[in-house]
Amino acid sequence: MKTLVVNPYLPIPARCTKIVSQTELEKLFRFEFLGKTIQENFDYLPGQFLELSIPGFGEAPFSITSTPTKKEYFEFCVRKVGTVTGALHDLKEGKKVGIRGPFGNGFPLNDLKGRDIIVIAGGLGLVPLRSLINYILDKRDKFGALKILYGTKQPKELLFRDELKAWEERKDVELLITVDAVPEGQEWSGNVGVVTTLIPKVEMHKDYTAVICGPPIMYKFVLRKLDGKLREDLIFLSLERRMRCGIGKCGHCAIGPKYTCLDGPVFSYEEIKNLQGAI
Amino acid sequence: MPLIKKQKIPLLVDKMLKKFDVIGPVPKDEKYVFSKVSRGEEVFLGYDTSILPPKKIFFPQEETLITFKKDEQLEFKPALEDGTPSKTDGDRKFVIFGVHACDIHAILTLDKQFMEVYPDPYYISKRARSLIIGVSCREPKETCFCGIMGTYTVEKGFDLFLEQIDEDEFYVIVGSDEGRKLLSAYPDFFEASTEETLEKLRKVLKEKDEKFADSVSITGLPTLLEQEFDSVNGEIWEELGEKCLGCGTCCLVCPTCFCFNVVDKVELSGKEGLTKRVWDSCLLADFAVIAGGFNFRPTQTSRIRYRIYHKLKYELERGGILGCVGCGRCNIACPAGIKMQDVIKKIKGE
Amino acid sequence: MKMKQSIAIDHFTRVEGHGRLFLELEDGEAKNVQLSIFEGPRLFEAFLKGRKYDEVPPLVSRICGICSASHILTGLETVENAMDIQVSDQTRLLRELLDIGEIVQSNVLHACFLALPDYLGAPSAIALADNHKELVKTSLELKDLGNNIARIVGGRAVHPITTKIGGFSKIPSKNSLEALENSFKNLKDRALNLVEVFGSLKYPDFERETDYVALKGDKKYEFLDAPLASSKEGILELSKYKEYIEEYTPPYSNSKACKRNGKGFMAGALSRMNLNHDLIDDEVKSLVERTGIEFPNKNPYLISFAQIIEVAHLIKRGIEILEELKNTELKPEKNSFKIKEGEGIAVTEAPRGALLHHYKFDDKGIVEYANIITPTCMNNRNIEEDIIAYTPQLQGKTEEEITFELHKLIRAYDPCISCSTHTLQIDLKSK
Amino acid sequence: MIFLVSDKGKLKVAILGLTCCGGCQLEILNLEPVLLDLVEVIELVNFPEAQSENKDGPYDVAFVEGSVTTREEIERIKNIRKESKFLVALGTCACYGGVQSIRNFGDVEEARKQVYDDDGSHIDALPATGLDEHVNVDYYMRGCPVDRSEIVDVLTSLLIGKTPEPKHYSVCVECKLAEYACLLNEGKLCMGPVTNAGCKARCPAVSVPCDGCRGPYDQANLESFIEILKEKKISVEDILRKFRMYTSWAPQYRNLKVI
Ligand SMILES: Cc1cc2nc3c(=O)[nH]c(=O)nc-3n(C[C@H](O)[C@H](O)[C@H](O)COP(=O)(O)OP(=O)(O)OC[C@H]3O[C@@H](n4cnc5c(N)ncnc54)[C@H](O)[C@@H]3O)c2cc1C
Ligand code: SF4
Ligand code: SF4
Ligand code: SF4
Repeated sequence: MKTLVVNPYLPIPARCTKIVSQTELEKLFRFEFLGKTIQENFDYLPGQFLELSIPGFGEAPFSITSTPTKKEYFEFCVRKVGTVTGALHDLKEGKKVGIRGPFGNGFPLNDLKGRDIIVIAGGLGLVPLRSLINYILDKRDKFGALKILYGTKQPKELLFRDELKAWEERKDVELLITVDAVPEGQEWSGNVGVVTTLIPKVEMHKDYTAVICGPPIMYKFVLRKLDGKLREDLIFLSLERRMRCGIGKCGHCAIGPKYTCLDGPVFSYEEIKNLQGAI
Repeated sequence: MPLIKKQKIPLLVDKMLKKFDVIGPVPKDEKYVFSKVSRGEEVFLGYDTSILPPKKIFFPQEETLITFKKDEQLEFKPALEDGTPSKTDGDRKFVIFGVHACDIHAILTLDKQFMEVYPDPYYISKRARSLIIGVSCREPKETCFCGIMGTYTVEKGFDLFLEQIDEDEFYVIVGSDEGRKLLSAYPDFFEASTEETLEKLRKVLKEKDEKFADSVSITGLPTLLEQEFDSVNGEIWEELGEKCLGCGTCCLVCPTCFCFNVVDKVELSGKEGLTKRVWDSCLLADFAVIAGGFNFRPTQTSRIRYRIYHKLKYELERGGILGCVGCGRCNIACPAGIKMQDVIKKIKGE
Repeated sequence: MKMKQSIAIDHFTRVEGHGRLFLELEDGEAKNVQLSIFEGPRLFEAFLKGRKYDEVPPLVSRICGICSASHILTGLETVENAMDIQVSDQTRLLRELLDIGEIVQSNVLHACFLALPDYLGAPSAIALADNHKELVKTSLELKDLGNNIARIVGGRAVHPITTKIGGFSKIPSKNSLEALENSFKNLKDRALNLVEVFGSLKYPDFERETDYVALKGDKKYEFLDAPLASSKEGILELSKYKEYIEEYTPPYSNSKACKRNGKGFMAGALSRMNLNHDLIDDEVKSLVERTGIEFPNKNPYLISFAQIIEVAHLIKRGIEILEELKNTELKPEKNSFKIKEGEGIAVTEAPRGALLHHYKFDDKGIVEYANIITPTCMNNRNIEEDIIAYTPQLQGKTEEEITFELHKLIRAYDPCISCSTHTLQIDLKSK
Repeated sequence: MIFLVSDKGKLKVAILGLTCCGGCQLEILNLEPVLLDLVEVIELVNFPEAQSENKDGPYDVAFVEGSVTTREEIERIKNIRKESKFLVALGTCACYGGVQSIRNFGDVEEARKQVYDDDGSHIDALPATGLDEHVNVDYYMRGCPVDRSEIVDVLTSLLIGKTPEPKHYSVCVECKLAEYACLLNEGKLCMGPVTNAGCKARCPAVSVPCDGCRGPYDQANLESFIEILKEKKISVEDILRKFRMYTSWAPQYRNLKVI
């Protein structure tokens, strides 16, 4: 893992090159570091995150949603919830922000290579998983089966619709989508129900590796459904905590003795099963 | 190994002031604080404890990390010098004179936190310029529990350590090459020790074990805590949670707490500003709130329990050093009268 | 046929608080003048009852943000009178310093920021900065100095904190006093220069004899420690204030007004100057003499000039005090006293004039009775009388011009409206 | 949006007052060192206390000090709200009602009648409340008086298009950061542990216990606090009086049970 700068707090400027609206609350942002060599040397793993700073507004961690196989840019998909995300949503193409990272461990590619994989995503949880999915698809022969379960609250919250369609059409991917409910005025002909209702619909053997990301309350239910079906050391969860530094100093993201930013954000179920306050 | 007479210490400090900045315990409002001194006699070695620990010297309450400019170009610059004791003197070294053993232990845990994995240049810039001269405590204070934590003596983490062996005599223990150099730089102030003084030293140290050591010890504590988290005896936490005011002062005065928040500040012009860090506390209600308002530690009970686990268990698991050094500052500061040693005793069932 | 005309100024600007003026003219003569203050009533005297003696100074401080220190100092003195508490010279000196801070701040705020724009033809001091940048800067620095005194001695610019019964909770550090002394010295020449600036303004030509009421010093120009006096009757005995100050509530106002012998009277900088001009610092005095304006003086517009003379005088007095403090060893004091039943009255000079507090305490130190007369209430009647006397001089002017002139006259008094609306005195007997 | 200053010109500001001591507006005038810089980036559209040419809204930001105490003021604050994009309750009076709301605990109408007898009928005295009993408030700038640095912070925030962030912790935090000795632990009734931070612990700084002028912070543990005070042998009357100083009309304090 390479860090970009010696002073781990020092952001370096990057330019926003493309903004695509995803839903009412989420936008996809494409960035490029200003210096060509910096961009070319920028390497990361799916599941890692960057600290993005908008001067005056502050800094926030975001998962990289692009895949490291694309060298020319990197992408975030961000939900507007507060100060930094609000300012980011106001950003125009061509404007600059500061970037630090990459931080965190990322998904365990070594444990994934050659294996059959099930990806379970809830809401915004698809953002880091998209990086992994596209990585797998770009190196398709290195991985086994790929099954994707994805749920959102309502149809209009579905992210990356074009890509979902493309994945759906692939023979080497099984994609199941569900929504919690279909409010009036929205169209939907697919599954209705929380994401856990999709689990019994896919076939899995005990050696499947699961990769899960979603809102805090989702983990409990998904794990309960997977209990006994899969090996605990092969279930991986990407967790979110409050973060102020991203480098294990500020203390905010601690889960018991673990720091989400250093030891995570990706943990195996085995690792955190008995960790107080983890799930 | 040498000896120093009590009355010579202010003179030594005066002399040191020519070459170093000196920071030591000085009286303030009937309490003590670590502060830069301009005369040797300001250093008050007989202090009980300071309101804030010497940690603030390496890791100030508020510290600018980055300055930024946003005109044509967006530019970020590190602000390293800010907050160092000798802002104007560039890399002048400074001596922290009169650090207690427990606080030296605490500095060692901070060193681990700030100097390993992503070394923190802000901490290091000040830490690397500091010399630490420790001083012993003669009596344990009611609020201290270094006896329980085993921190009333210290073997490393200082350049010199003054162990008081008599009303007016200190035995000087050398802890580093820098310390040795100090001794030879100021030969006039030190005397050679005799067999008699060594005898005194041994006696003092032995008496200390008797005076300070507590019948309660921390052995087995992490395992006990493991069981205590949600167990039937969880009432301990409920009780503490009801009492705790969530004022956060226990963390703010703690010599090993290191949590901070990061905030931006902009000039009126809107074109310049800075990013700074400010001490934070895991006992404040929104410490673990994430976007959307979800709070991972939603109750005061969960927050105070986390703090105690962090100090007595998690820190040990992470770095092999306990997160509490028994300095007693949180006991003194807590307006609710919550005392760490009482909690330890309760968990241990004593 | 008679010409009837009525003028209403609906909302005063550049005065503190909310007030309006209603005026009926008949052939240019003022027939009906109503200075009404519609700032909401605050009922201080009512809720002070039942409070403890040591809560009185911080609570009364909230009567007025501009003269908060005066209210505190008067409150302290009243409590100390009631309980026979003596304070040290050190406390006295520091209190005087704090008071200087307030008078300087408030006088500069009024004279330079609220009144001066009228004379230099600008809508505000901020607009004044376009053509008179240096003047505005000096004023800002002087005001800042006044506030800094309060910050250093009182712990905060508005509503000082350190001021406790019997003494100060915290003594300012040597370093901070030294810094203060430097700023005093830096600003001295510019403060003296302001006397010349204000001495050369063209004040409206209007004079009216009235009764001037203020503290009258003996050896020193006093704000805190001297008897109350009237230009007509000499020294007034404080304990009998109800006999010579009559408070009443005009039916059109939320504020009380005062009269003496059935007539209005004036409090404030001009009254002080009229009674104490011979006690002004010599250097300042000779500057004043050079302007050709003489005291006592009957022109109410000269209140602003008197304020500036006081500022210059107080800058010099401040330097004296700071030098004295430099040579004394300042120590924290613990003044112990016994709480007892008693009654106290005190009067001091707030920036806008005499300020009187009167309380009764029971044996536990709980307030049983409170009465406060603020300078603005004292002046309300006098302003109306001035307007009546002045309007004939305005004959032939347009309504707009008359409005401007009257606004200017009211502003000259520097009425502090929040201060006056606390005073709806209530004898709240809990039933 | 980012750096509004350069993008959109000056921020239109109104500074207005209802019933209070005027001290919070004065704290704006007390910004001497930055006042002239400030007027470079904001336009004071309406500021009757300091200028004579004033215009009605719309305003980007209105700072309103003072409590609402008369029917006329209720109308005024409603109008101001309509005209302002962002409404700041300036100071403790505007946030909670201030000292004059102490009277709310008695019968206000009765009090008025007693004093004025027959000719007091023109005086309108309602219970004194904060602005938010009548309109929505976007930012509460607490303090009696406000801290002038917060005024600048809020303005700079708004200038760059950022919603100012309130603090969610108590005065004790700032007291300890500044390394003041704890007065509560010396047995004095310090309101620090339950009071909103933001004043940099002005009062403890000069050895005076916090009077709670910034009101209760949102997670204040009042039950435990009162228990602690009683353990320190502070009388119930003294405790109650302390809660009835500046922010007695705060929802958490209005019906506070001390016994
Ligand atoms: C490793 C990691 C990866 C992430 N990846 C993504 C991603 O890819 N996309 C994405 O959109 N998000 C991601 N997030 C979340 C993202 O970091 C947050 O949404 C972001 O930090 C919010 O910042 P903000 O300044 O906009 O919000 P803030 O203004 O800080 O707060 C937003 C909301 O949080 C709550 N809140 C914050 N502070 C408090 C408080 N003191 N008291 C009460 N409530 C409070 C409130 O509800 C508030 O509305 C990730 C987080 C982590 C840790
Ligand atoms: S100091 Fe005491 S009351 Fe305050 S947060 Fe810590 S444990 Fe709770
Ligand atoms: S003095 Fe008051 S504000 Fe400061 S720590 Fe003690 S209780 Fe908190
Ligand atoms: S310490 Fe308390 S009373 Fe003093 S200013 Fe701060 S909040 Fe107000």
